Amino acid sequence: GADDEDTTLHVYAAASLTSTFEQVAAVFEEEHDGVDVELSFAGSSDLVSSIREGADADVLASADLATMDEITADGLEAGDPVDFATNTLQIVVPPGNPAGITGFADLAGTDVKLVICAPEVPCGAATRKISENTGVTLSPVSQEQSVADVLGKVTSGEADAGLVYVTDVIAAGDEVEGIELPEAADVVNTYPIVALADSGQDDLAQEFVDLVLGASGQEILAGAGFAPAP
Amino acid sequence: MTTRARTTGLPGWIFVPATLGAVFVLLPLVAIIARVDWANFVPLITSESSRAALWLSLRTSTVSTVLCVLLGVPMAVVLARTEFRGQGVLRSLVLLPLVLPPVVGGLALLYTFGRRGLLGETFSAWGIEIAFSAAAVVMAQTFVSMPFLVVSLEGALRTAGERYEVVAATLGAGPTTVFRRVTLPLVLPGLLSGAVLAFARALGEFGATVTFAGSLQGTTQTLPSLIYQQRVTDPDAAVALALVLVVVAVVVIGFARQGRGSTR
Amino acid sequence: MTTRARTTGLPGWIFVPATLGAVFVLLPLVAIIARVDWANFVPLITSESSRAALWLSLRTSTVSTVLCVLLGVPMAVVLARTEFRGQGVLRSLVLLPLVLPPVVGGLALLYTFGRRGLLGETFSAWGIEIAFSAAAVVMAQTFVSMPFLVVSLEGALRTAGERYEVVAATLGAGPTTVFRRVTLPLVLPGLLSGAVLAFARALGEFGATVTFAGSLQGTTQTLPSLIYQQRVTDPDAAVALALVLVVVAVVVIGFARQGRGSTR
Amino acid sequence: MSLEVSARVVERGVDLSFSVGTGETVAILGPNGAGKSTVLSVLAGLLRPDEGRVVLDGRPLTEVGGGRAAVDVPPHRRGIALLAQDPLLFPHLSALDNVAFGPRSGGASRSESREQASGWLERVAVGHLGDRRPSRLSGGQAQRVAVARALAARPDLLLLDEPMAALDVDVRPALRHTLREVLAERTTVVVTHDVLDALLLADRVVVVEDGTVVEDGASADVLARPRSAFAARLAGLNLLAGRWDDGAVRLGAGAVVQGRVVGPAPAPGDSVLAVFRPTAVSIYREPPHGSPRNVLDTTVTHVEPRGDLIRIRSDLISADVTAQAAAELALVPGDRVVLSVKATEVSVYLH
Amino acid sequence: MSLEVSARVVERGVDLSFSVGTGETVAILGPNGAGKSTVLSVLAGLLRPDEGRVVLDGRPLTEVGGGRAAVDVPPHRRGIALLAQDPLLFPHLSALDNVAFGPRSGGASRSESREQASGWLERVAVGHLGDRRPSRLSGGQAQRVAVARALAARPDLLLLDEPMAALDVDVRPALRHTLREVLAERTTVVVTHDVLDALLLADRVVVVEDGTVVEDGASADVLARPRSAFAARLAGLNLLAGRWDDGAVRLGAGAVVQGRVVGPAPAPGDSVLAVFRPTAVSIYREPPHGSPRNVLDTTVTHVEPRGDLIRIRSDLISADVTAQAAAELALVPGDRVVLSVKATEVSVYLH
Ligand SMILES: Nc1ncnc2c1ncn2[C@@H]1O[C@H](COP(=O)(O)OP(=O)(O)OP(=O)(O)O)[C@@H](O)[C@H]1O
Ligand SMILES: Nc1ncnc2c1ncn2[C@@H]1O[C@H](COP(=O)(O)OP(=O)(O)OP(=O)(O)O)[C@@H](O)[C@H]1O
Ligand SMILES: [Mg+2]
Ligand SMILES: [Mg+2]
Repeated sequence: GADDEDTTLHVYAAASLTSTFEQVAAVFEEEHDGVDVELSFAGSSDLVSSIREGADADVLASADLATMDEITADGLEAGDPVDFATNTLQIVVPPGNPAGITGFADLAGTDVKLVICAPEVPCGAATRKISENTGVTLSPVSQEQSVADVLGKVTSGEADAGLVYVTDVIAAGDEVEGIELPEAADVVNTYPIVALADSGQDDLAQEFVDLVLGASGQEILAGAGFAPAP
Repeated sequence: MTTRARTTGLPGWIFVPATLGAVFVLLPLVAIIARVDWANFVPLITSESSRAALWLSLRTSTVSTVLCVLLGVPMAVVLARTEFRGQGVLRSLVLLPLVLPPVVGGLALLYTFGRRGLLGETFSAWGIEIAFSAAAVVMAQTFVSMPFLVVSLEGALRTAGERYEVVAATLGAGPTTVFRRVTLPLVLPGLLSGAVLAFARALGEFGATVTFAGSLQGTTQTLPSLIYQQRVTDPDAAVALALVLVVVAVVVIGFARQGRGSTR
Repeated sequence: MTTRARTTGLPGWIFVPATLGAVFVLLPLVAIIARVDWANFVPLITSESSRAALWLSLRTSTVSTVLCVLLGVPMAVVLARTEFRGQGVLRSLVLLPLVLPPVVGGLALLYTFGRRGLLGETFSAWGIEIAFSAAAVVMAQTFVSMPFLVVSLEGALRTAGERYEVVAATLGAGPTTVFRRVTLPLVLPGLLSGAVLAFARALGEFGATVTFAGSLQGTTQTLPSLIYQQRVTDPDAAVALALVLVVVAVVVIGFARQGRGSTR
Repeated sequence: MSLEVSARVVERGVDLSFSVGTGETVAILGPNGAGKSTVLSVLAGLLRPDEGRVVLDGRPLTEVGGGRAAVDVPPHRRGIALLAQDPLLFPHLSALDNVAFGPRSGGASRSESREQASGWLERVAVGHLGDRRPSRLSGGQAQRVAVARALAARPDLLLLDEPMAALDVDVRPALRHTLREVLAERTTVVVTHDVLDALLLADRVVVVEDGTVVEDGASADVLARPRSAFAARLAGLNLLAGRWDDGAVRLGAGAVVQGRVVGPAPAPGDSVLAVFRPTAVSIYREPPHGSPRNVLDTTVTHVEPRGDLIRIRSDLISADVTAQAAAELALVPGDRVVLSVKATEVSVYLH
Repeated sequence: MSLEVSARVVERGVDLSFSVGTGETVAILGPNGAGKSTVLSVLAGLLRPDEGRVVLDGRPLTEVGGGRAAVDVPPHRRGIALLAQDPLLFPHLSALDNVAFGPRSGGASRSESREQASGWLERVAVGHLGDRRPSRLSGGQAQRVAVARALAARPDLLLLDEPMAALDVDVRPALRHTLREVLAERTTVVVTHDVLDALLLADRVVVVEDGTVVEDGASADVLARPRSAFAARLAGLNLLAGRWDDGAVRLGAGAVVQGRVVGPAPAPGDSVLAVFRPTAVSIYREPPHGSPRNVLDTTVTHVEPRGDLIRIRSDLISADVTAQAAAELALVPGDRVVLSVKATEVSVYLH
């Protein structure tokens, strides 16, 4: 509406949502004249600790359910969190796939320079689960703190392979190649979103959540490689 | 042609490690420049978020450098010119922000000034909210930059010695006059390089800022935060912005050095 | 009771900002200590990964400090004692690792020494693989710490001046003798504080290390990387480890200062 | 402004006391390392003695006893200006601003203090160098600026440590003249190695040796009738110490010196001093025959021209002879000679 | 080792040249700021002149012409040791190690160089201070160590800038003696303000004023028959410059001075110098009547004791009179007096 002059909506979103939420925000600003959406991207756990420490956030979109549980445990949510997308792991290799990786089994062994996420972060937890499911023991050369660090090692050609989300592979464009990982289908990462209690602009926050869950939001997410929430 | 006192000359071998060191530091910069996507350079660095981040970085770094000078000069003077029990420990502690990984520094600031921190509740009661504001960016930068200023200045103060201060006192100058008219002018080069170090550190600060102040465009998203974020989605932009940071730093440092040169 | 030359005294007001500064820097440290889970402190910091990380951090920081001294002392001497065209620019450039956000520094190192970097192919051809090794950690730490040593030492060299070097030359001492017997001993305090700064910075280094060297327990996972990682799942452990880092730094810094005190 | 000082500085082997009357100028003389600069540091409040007192015009400035400092006024509150042995001009200020520093700290306005400063620079004959930085001054020019700076501070007590060092012969008399004018109204302590300074500038002389005061008296007195070997050498006089025995001075080695007694008559066994001028000493290759005289066997150690005359220095005493006489005797260090001096030329007084 | 130097340093207003023969000791005298230290810096290779040459024993060390340096040997390769005006002892080394620095740099072993060093320290009478840091030495002690350090370096050419500064009267003759022994075999340039140093240490004297050489000759000659006002004052002589006119020296003001011509006879109109000792000058309150004499009307500017005598300084010349005479005349600065000197006491020579 026209009475939304000079209002700002603060949206905290997981780093993996960067490009999609930028598009969603653009759509939202178009629909709400005078509203400015300010996006803050970081690792989910950093976002949660910021919010718990008093950051001025209206909406939180997290990359896993565990971190969202911390919000609900503190009672910081305005409504129930809703899952809005899922993501799965893929093998990522430098262009041309110099090490000739074809599947998960090729990642075992020490002659392949493999980088994965540390088990403490969601993509690392997922990696470990696949490894347990398949019984393939990985011997990575590095356990990174974030997807970005894994991608960085692969795009620079330093590593022969890495394990990251499908959406990350797509976002990285032709700097990398993705290799389908059927074993990942069982290990799905779910993204929840919620409007926050301290917002002061509950309606607007809820409208943003609705946009993400709605058709145009889902379309943008699908374009980036996210699967719909079950 | 002016007459000049000559230097005694350096041993020739010293240029070998010096060149090696310079190459080691400079090559990575060359590598960055080599990666810049010059075709899109201008649009990349003039996007709204880039300009906002650059502007914020410059402002906050300047403010925190001023804070570092205001608080750090007295600290350095006290450390260099007095002796008291526990001074050694205090000096080590003051250096600590140097050794703390910035993220831990940011956490420590949150634990102190955050809503649930040591002082946070007092501050909240007064209606002051520091965390996640531009003030928080300044505080984070000040926290990590302070040791640079203190250490360089204390070194300069100790090297300069107290001889001239003593002379000034025998001429009837009180402590404040001595400080203003003798101590400060004599260590001006040291103070300037300390300030340059502090400014540079503040300009490049990222970990503590993101943790304590967050990263919100226009308010708390500094250039390094933007670079960190872009690195994932748009490496070209990240590299271009890093180059901007480098150029800004070179200009500022060069400017400060020039100012220093002329006072000599 | 020994007789002592007295200082001229400081203006009283100077203690106000000095105390303010000290409180600002020290409170966050207190806040960290207040958060430590003392009940589990010992098990947290003696876990295998903690010990491995601490040991790796100490080793790599020591090696990179040595490298900084070996390469940085000649650089500082050349910058302080020669004059050439473009010296100002070179000095600013050498300072750049200070201003580069560490992550960008790590990227720059990757672009240079990585497998597909500027020199990487040459290195690969020689069978040298730097990435993901402790050597990479050392390189990253050296890269970010070097400016500290160079800046402090250049300042000390300039403050000390060339007078004694000139005297030594007129007594027949060649450049190497002058360097070894006059220049170095005279700036020893400056060199020591530079080395302490470099060591502290190397000890706290995280961004560049993680980006360039990765993070694998026992090989490349330094204490700051471990803290960063633990922060998510086990904040108690992260805080405890941060405290360990702080204590190590205080001990090392205090030790270095003591050594310096005795040479005065 | 009268001054009283007593100070013990164990580390430097100094333990002495003396006083200076209002408006008086006292010269401190003594060999290198005697403790002259140490005393000035104690006076200026730059060094706290292990034990001692400094009282300026009844106001205690330092009072240390039993290891505790009861009073210790900081240097800038003492009203004492010190010209140290090293000029230490502020390197970041011009010569003029260096001199203006004292007046400015004393509360004068910028232009006023600069005016005063340029007056002082004129008086030490470096008025044209006011805008030079100290690094661009010659050694003597820097020394003159430092003197001007100390004088310009207008202190209650002025301490000058070798103010004439590094100055050329041309400027010394002029500066001495200036100082005499300035010091006439001021209480001053001046350390010097030059007997002319002591005579011309000072009312009183304090001779310090090995950290203690060995002489203290009016300048002319001390230099005419020195009681210490150092003061005698300073005054260019020969001094022999011995015991009064049978109407003569018996020296340690058994030799005897006759002389005129000045002042109170000594009793037998009293320790006495025999003082005479080098020009009164004659030199012989062989012992002379004639009217009874004081005769001393000795060895030549130095032969030096001294103005028109040649000074022959021996183990014991010095003799000044004309160049002609010296040429005839063809003396070189190591020669054994006989020195003689008429008894009427020798002053004898109680030690 | 013979030395030839010519140097122009525009910024400091210095443009001079002189030479030193093998084994010769040359004293450079001159007022403050004349350029003495500047010349030593050029010789030691610490300052590159705008134009000039330094040649030591046929080996060019500096050759600068037209703004380009053709030759510029670095200081440590010159074989020239410099004792500068400021002692600048290495603060991190003990006195002994300071002195041992030169021998050590010259290739001597550690123990050998320390042995030599302690010998040198003995010779300047501070042997007992070998293990002290410079910061714990008195001014004069530091100066002595600096002298020892310069001597110990055993250079081909030794440059001493005021080696006797800050030394007490006791040690000066001894050090002069030591220096004379040492300098006898060495080529040396010594800057000094003390005429005794020039007479005792130097074979030749070079007087520098305003950056140029105004006199250059054997020490005794220059001091006996000075051609420059500075050298005359240094030697304690009166010097009047004028033109040869009708068998006398006509001064600027119209006064005329009679004297004995020494050396080649001047032609009418030649510029000549009249030189005489202050002791030869008599003082009168009123113009004296009697045999024709040189008589000068003037004003007293200073009255100073000088040894046994009192020196009366006037605008033109000085007179030394006995204390008695001075007391009778009761002169104070400002008094108008008449000075007279017998023609036989005045030496006249060509300028
Ligand atoms: N900072 C110091 N620490 C310890 N001892 C010192 C210090 N300065 C001087 N001394 C010693 O104390 C004694 C007195 O020194 P002082 O400087 O007072 O002598 P001085 O009479 O001024 O001699 P000079 O004529 O050489 O200047 C000397 O033996 C000297 O070695
Ligand atoms: N570093 C400098 N830069 C410019 N001018 C200088 C410098 N040092 C000295 N001068 C000037 O050059 C002239 C010659 O100086 P120099 O030091 O040679 O004099 P000096 O004869 O040694 O005098 P003194 O007897 O006072 O030591 C002086 O007028 C002085 O002001
Ligand atoms: Mg002294
Ligand atoms: Mg000089």
